[in-house]
Amino acid sequence: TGRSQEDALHVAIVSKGFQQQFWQAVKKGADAEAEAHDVVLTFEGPPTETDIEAQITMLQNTVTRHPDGLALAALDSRAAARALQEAQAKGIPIVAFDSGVESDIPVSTVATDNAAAAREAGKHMAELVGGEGQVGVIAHDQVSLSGTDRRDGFIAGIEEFGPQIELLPTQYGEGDQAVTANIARAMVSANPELKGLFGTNEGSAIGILRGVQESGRDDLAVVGFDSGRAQVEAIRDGEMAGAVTQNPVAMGRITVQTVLAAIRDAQVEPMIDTGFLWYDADNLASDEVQEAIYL
Amino acid sequence: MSTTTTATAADQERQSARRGPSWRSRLQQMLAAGTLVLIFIAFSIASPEIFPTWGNIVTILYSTVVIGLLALGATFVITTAGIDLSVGTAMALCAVMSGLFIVNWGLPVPVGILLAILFGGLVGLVNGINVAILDLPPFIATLAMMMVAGGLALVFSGAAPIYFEAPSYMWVSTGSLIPSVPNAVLVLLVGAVIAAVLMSRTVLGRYTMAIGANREAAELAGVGVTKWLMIVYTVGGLFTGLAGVMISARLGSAQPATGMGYELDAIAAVVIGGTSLSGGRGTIVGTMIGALIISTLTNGLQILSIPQEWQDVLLGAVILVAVFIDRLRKRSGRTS
Amino acid sequence: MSTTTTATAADQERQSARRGPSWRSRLQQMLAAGTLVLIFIAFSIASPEIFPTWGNIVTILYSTVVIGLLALGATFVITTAGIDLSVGTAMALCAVMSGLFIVNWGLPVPVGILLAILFGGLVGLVNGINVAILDLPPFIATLAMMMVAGGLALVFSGAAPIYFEAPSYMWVSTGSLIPSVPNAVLVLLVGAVIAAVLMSRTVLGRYTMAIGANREAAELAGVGVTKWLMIVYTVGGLFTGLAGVMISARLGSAQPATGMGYELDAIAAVVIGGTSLSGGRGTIVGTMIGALIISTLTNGLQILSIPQEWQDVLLGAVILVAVFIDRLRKRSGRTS
Amino acid sequence: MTLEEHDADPGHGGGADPELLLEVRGAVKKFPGVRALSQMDLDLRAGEVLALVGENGAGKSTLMKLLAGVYSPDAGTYRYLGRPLTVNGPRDAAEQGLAIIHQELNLMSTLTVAENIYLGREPAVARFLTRPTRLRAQAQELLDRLGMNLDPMAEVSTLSVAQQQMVEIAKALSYDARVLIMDEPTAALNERETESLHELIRRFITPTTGVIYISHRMEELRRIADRVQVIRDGEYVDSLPMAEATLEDVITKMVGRSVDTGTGPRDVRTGRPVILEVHGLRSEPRVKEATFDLHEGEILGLAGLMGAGRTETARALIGSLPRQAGTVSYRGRPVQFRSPAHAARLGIGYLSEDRKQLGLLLDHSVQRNMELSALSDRFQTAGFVQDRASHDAVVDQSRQLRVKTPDVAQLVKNLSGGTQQKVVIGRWLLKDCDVLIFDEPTRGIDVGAKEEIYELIDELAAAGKSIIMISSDLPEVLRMSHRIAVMSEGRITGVLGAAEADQESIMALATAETEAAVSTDVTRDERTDSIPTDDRTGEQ
Ligand SMILES: Nc1ncnc2c1ncn2[C@@H]1O[C@H](COP(=O)(O)OP(=O)(O)OP(=O)(O)O)[C@@H](O)[C@H]1O
Ligand SMILES: Nc1ncnc2c1ncn2[C@@H]1O[C@H](COP(=O)(O)OP(=O)(O)OP(=O)(O)O)[C@@H](O)[C@H]1O
Ligand SMILES: O[C@H]1[C@H](O)[C@H](O)OC[C@H]1O
Ligand SMILES: [Mg+2]
Ligand SMILES: [Mg+2]
Repeated sequence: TGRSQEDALHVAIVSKGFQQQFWQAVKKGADAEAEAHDVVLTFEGPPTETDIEAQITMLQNTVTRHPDGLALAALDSRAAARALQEAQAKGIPIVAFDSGVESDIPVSTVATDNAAAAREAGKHMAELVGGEGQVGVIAHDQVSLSGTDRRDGFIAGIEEFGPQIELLPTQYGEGDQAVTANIARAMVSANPELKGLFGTNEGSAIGILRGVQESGRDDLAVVGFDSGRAQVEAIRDGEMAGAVTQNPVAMGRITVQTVLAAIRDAQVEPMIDTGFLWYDADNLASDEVQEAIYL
Repeated sequence: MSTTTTATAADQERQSARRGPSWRSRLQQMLAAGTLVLIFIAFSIASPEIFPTWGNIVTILYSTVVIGLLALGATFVITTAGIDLSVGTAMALCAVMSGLFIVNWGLPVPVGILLAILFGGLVGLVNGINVAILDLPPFIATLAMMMVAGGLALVFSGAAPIYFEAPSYMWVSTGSLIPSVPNAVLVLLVGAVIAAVLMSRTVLGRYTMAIGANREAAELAGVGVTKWLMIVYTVGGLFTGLAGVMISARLGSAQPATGMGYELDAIAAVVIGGTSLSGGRGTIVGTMIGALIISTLTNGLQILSIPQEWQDVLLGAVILVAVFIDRLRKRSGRTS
Repeated sequence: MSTTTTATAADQERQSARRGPSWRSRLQQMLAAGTLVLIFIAFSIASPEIFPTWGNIVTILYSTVVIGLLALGATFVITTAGIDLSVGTAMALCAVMSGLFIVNWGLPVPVGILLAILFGGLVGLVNGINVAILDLPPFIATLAMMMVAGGLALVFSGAAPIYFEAPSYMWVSTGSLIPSVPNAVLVLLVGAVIAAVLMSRTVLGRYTMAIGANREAAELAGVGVTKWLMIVYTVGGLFTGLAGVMISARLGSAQPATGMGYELDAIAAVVIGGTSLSGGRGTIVGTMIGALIISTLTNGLQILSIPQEWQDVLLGAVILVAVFIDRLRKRSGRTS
Repeated sequence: MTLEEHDADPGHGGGADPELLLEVRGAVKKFPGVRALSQMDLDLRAGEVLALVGENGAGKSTLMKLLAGVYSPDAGTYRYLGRPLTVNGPRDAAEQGLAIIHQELNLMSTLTVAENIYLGREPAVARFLTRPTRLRAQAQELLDRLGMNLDPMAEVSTLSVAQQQMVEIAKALSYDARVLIMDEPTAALNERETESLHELIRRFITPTTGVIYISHRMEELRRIADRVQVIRDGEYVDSLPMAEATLEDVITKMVGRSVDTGTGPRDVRTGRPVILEVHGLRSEPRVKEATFDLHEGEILGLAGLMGAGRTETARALIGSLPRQAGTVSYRGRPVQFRSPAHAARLGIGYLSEDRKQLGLLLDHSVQRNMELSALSDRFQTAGFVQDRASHDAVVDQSRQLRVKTPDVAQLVKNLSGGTQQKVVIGRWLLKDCDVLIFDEPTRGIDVGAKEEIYELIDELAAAGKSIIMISSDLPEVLRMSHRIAVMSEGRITGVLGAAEADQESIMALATAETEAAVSTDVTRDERTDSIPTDDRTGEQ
């Protein structure tokens, strides 16, 4: 607690979330890296990605704790500004991750290009449904960047690669599997022409999968985002067409590396793209996919 | 508000006065049922070829199961003039426990399910002890439990979902003992019947209402209030446990992070159904109707693909109207 | 619940019998305050060089502002034996309105702020009408409003945050009229003083308690219950509006999707502070202490970098203990 | 007084009589299934106290609630001070000079005495900023004027039922009323308080004011009333000057049959074993040292002034209040009743003095209320409620007690005050207890029904049940009790045998200052000859 082992470095990560698998995967990578350099690491995130004030309070409390380095996945990049200035004033190096911060304070940004990743998903969806029919999106969040970037990225992909496709109004399921499943069922029965559904994060993807299964349709193309065991298995078994995954474990690892580098005033890349990658039954076994996905 | 005793109140009761509670609650249910039918007709007109189909009705019923089970338990607690905010996260905790029992400990599915339900009862019992013995306000006692249960769900699961292998577990929710009726719907039905019997035909039901109507009076009349309050919260917990099993069976995994927010839906279902938060009167049929009103509305609005932000607005508005209709009767007799 | 009047109440109140209510609530506050001090000392021992510093105390106070303001409003509503679940999303709606007024319509900052606060009052008034005139149960009326307000926040903002450009707006929260004391903290302080005066020195406060203690009796005594209930909910709404301004000023943007869940924290603060959900008694000082207990706990646990899943567990547990201590006195006069 | 010339034709005294404060003709008020008032007439003359009597459910309170603007009438003409009376709402009535003290308490328990009295009229700057000191002074002045020693700053929840009744009275008198309506104001008061209330009324009465006084205590009517009006089943029966009225024919007019009022208790067959023995019971702050015993088949009266601690003694005994000291032995075996439920399981039932707060489930039906105590041992098998059995038993009991209700599904809150009291009594009669503690059992019950309840209690005793009867109504205590224990300031100051007991000896003990310990022993010894088996012998 506090700074008990005076010698060890203290790195604090304030993330967008804590409970979702994605964030647990980030934590996993970060923990491993911290382990390797015997660094004391803390990892926190608000219960939902709408609890912006809660995140700011966490950030403030963390800064008060005065760690040696700090990484932040900001829910709202501007909201963090004041706390970030405080940190800077205290000489705490800051790294942004998962999505950028509109500020020049972070020495580096370790992130996924959510829009590009979702656009990739859109491209594959267009192919899967043969460029026609109805396609729908169930997003995990209506406001936060990760939600909107993916929604819009996917839509862009569809419009580019399947201009004939009719896009249904996007629905939002809070990334809650049961809620999303109910929405999916409703969309399926409401739209006979429905050919495919895209879920913008793990919870959304699984929810869609369940909803589609429950309504007894096996001809729908379900495309997901992120990985996680349920999704990976569904893709292996052909229940899901495929998904775009980020590389959260790497994201965590690299984030910690970058923070440590910054603490040591070493040169750090201002922009590190942890990349994303489409995976489906065909390339699932490949090393790069296996390395990227988390279970 | 159970001091509703003076003349004005009396006047309000005009209409229902001498038919007594049984009639009264029946009337209340009829009104709620009326609202449900109205909603159903409205949507059927709006989308005739999709909404009223059997397939979609099953969808609605299926989406009612979890909230419905939670609401059944909540009905007992609320009838004692209490409240249980912990049902959401406690449900998640029970799902996790079910995962631990069946997946990690490798207990046979039926045993694991039973233990998970009992674990829900245990959580309820703790709430009951806090409320009945430590005399804490139910709202705060169960709010605290909401936090504790949510945290424990993460702790016990290592903040990771637990995936069920045994298909027999999923079958509990998705299978169909009766063709084209998912088992989950049967479970809800059975749960409702049991709850209805408990509430209207057993000593438990009588004491639940008596405690809600006037705790001190019940106490002095020789009712073991402390004991019965604990039993009531335990019963509530058992339904929560069952809900935990059903949701994890539906998803094929125990999701430690879900559940938050379900408590309000459950309470809403109970109150829309005509059970009063000031206690003393509880109707299981009403609760079922209340839960159906919510899920039917949600489903219908999604079928019509109303933009999400408007869905919430409409949902809220309709709930207001539903409850207002139910209130009209009482107000009609008012003076002053 | 509100039947807990006369004799048994009398029995429980023995100790304070002759000293009257003022003494009673003071005692209650002292107990809550005691818990707060205890918590503070505990954390100060656990982390002597970080927790008790002025910087951290400011952090705690700062993180209390929004919940504190919501809790102040809620205290009035709860004292009438009502409840307001809409404060969370209504706060978001008011923040969005503030954004519309100032950013989109380009109104001067002070005007925009004033209008946003008044808009909160309007939302409260609607709640008041639903409760007082349509006679809907407060829980359900405000639950519906929670949904409506949440939806409207998204509609009006186009489901996107509205960013404030004018630094003067952020200054309202982050500036420091008094060196090293953020304005937000001052606003909370002023709000608390106003609330305290309203509650203890005006007929509004008197009638608020009277209605909560025995609505029909108040009616018989000639108190315009309908009117005053609407006023009370409006006052609650004004505080919600102010909270909306303060949170958006802190974040530099109006976040339409935020707010859900704040209502429970606010109510918890009120109840931990010693205001009873069964109405008739309200203490502003208590509410402030309750809010501080919550934010101090959260801060302390994070300072000690307790693993997050355990933070909730501990938070819940401590809340239980805090309320239990406060209850002990009452129980001392009780058996069963 | 000039009333004689009028009451020749009371019902039809010409409209514009200057002497008439109130004039009601053909008042009608219906409730579903109940015609509470039909063709009710009433005259109130300047300077008189009019006693309004009638059985439980006759329509007294309903009539008063019409006058006080609580109910709106269905028919009838109402004149006040010679002009047609129109009231909208209770407050308006009060401001027109029609002040009422309702049968049921209507106080805000978390507010102070002063705040309750002046609620809605409190001194305030700009009608918004309250002025606590001013309010306190005002209330203090009022209470002093009325000679009530109540602390204006005391929270009402800390007051006894009796004290709360005084607050209601003070509230009513704080308006300068022309007409003061008192609906059973003395039901919760004992002799002394009743006397001081009567004193207040006498001071209130001037040639321009009048009082309508409802009570079931016939003996007190003669002391305070100038004229008595009898009503039955919502209809005017007769009105006559108190001077000319004999108790018997008033009662006969009331109940439509003659009631022979019993005298003194049925003699207990002596030598019965002690069933309950209480020694040195202490329950702070109100019970210091209660020692008494109860024999099988005995009716033990428990008398005392308000605040004597009788209620607390009973509640501490059954475990609903904490005990600091004392031993209880039941059937010769020492026991500690943990809770009323525990006591009930062992066959001891307690009927509270406060039916509204501690007795009734107001929003529930007569059946649900009456079946409650007996549910577990009479109306269930394996946890399932035998609704038929319960229904029939309740119907039976209601008939016995003459519970005035359309049917047992009626909500209790719709019953008249006295009828409600019968319901709670019925609850305990349905459960087969060996020891019954009745706290003010006949509070608000009409004379006819009182006698029936006395009969019932006598029969219970004759059947071997043991009864403790707490009552502030001395004649009642004397009428019922085989022995009378008297409490003063939390101590049993003496136990009197039926023979030696009379109003004086009881009052002496009730006001005895606390050399209690001694006096208790004294009376113990002298009791041993009045009743051979006292506790010591009882133990073997
Ligand atoms: N609000 C109500 N709804 C239905 N019935 C009512 C209502 N109020 C009174 N009654 C009925 O009207 C009749 C007269 O009641 P009321 O209270 O006037 O009798 P009362 O003369 O005051 O009796 P008591 O001496 O017991 O007080 C009773 O039968 C009662 O049940
Ligand atoms: N002076 C007092 N101050 C506070 N509480 C009182 C006072 N007198 C009575 N009470 C309360 O009133 C209730 C009725 O009991 P009480 O004290 O009158 O004793 P009692 O002997 O039963 O007298 P009674 O039965 O005539 O009211 C009890 O709950 C008691 O706590
Ligand atoms: O930011 C997003 C994150 O990349 C992961 O996909 O989970 C949903 C959001 O938290
Ligand atoms: Mg009456
Ligand atoms: Mg008493």
